[in-house]
Amino acid sequence: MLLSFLAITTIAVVRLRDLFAVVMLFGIFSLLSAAIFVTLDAVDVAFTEAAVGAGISTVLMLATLTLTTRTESPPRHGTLLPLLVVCVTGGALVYGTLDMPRFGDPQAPIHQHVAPRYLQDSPAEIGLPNVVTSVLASYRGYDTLGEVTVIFTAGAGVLMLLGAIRRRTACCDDTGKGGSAVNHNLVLRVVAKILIPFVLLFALYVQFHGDFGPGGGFQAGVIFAAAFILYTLIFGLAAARAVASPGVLRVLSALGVLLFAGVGLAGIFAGGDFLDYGVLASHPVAGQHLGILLIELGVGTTVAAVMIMIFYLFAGRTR
Amino acid sequence: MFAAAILAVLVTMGLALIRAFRGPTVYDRILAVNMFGTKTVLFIAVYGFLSGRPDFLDIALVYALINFISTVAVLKFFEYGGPGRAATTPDEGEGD
Amino acid sequence: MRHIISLTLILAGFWLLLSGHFVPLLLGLGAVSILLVVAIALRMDAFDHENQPLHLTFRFTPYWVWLAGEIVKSNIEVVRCIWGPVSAISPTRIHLTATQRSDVGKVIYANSITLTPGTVAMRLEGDQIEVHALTRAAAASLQGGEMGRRVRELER
Amino acid sequence: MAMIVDALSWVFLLTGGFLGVSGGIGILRFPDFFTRLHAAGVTDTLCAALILLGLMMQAGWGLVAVKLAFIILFLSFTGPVAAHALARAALHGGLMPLLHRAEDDPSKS
Repeated sequence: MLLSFLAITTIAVVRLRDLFAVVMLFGIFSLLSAAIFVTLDAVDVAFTEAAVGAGISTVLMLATLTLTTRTESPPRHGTLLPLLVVCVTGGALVYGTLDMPRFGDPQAPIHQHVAPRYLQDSPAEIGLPNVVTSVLASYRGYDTLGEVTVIFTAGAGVLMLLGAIRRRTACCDDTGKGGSAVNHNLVLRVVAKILIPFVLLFALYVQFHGDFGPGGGFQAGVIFAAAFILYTLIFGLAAARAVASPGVLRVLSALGVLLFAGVGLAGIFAGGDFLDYGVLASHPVAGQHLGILLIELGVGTTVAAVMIMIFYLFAGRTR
Repeated sequence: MFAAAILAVLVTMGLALIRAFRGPTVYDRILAVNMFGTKTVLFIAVYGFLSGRPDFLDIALVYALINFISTVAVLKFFEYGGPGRAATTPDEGEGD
Repeated sequence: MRHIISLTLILAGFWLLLSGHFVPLLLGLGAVSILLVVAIALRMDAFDHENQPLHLTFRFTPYWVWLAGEIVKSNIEVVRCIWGPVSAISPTRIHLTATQRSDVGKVIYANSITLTPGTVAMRLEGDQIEVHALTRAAAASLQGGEMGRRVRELER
Repeated sequence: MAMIVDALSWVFLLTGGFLGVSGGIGILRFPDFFTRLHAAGVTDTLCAALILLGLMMQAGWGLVAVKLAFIILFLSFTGPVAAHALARAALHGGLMPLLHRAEDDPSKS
């Protein structure tokens, strides 16, 4: 049922020419996919989808829309060739899946190789109830470090692209305070003021409880950023910049990556391998715990700082 | 009985989806998406019970918060992005 | 100062209820988090001085109960409209005067209006609230002014 | 006692589900945006609250119930604000509500 909704939404997205409506439907799309992830028991993925897909990406897409036009330009080429390409690719993918073991088949390679080790040994080796966090932060520490660096680089890239052409960023920040209905909206202002501390604290809760339940640095960073975005939306860019200035954010985003890598290096100095947290404390499990906590903090800091930074840039450009 | 509740939520989601496709104004779409979000919160909460994993509730909580923020963002976009013109004229609807 | 303390306490309660893990590490992290959030909230507050209405929370309970009753009643009304013939609805637009003194009071009033289905506060400017009501009856019951009086009693 | 709570929670869940579907039908049937707003209000307030209350009763006292209560609280905070902001934006954008009779004051937007 959910899948059919998903398919219908996709068709509608393709057919609509009004980009705004498309963005709205994308919102529905990501809500749906999160619901599907939930039904597939992929809690952490659903969490990420919830935070990133439904909230931030909608906001960023809208911000992009304000930089471009609202309606899609009519296609310049025929639809036959792309359709053919898509069909062939899709066919190839379906053909590929024919070889794959049946869903949930215990003989499948994926269940023979690393998964059992992760599932069986992780409680003993890492000592965390949430296996996903163990895998992400410990067994696959290199990958995650790579991802964080990618986010950092992406942030730097957007910063350069949009920051280079900043014509009116600095001067016109506060013009919005005058005529905008959202800024003038008493109801929004009061409720946002009540809500924001709770959102922030909730983000930190997600940050530090990634060990026990779904959550972790990525999700926490996004939620934290969302609180700031809400603040920026309602009180204006200037106020938000005064709370967390772009300079501070830049430092923070780099600091997050450095914290992650630093924990890894600390492992070397303590006599282990890079990103081996077992040696960080007297007891391996305690060391793992400490290491994961620290790198999750690094991830969260980087994600939040980069997200807020990108949003500032977009917001600064749209005025 | 949880199944009945989930079914009702799903049907509501479907109805909201129809409204989101139909438009006709952008506000109708925003309304539908907002409602869809609330229903997703409910869906996740009930599903968490159905499968006995109450830690899904954190996700539902995130949704309740994020959904609101994106609605505000959308409205803010209209203040700047589409003054008057974009908002008043009902758009062409699906498939032109 | 009172706001800071009340915010800290409420956030602490929020954290404890969310977390459910009472080990020293998480409690410590929670304390740090709360301090961070309060610091950020303070920085945000510095830019305009709207008071935290948290201290009103305790007086809310009777109002919430009354409001819940109203919500149930008006829900039944709206559902009847939905299943009945479309001609049964009579959309109406009215203006109300919010007699609450504080901004927060006005916001509570406007939100209560919106929270009861059948009536939506569309605009709140100065002390004028513009309301869209699904039926004339719903509009009339608002004009009766009971909700406004109850919200006014909340502030004091 | 336990049975009463159980039965009550089923009643809540079913009523909530019914309200949800009603709201969904409402936003399809009602003639204009502002009236649809009311229909959506039905699903956002009582429907959500009833379903979550039903779940709370199933969960019993504990952290799960507390989290459900938080969801209700957040929804009841954000729901009306979103509806209000939406109505205001629509009005601001020049969308006129369909009125029963035109003798009400013409809007001044």
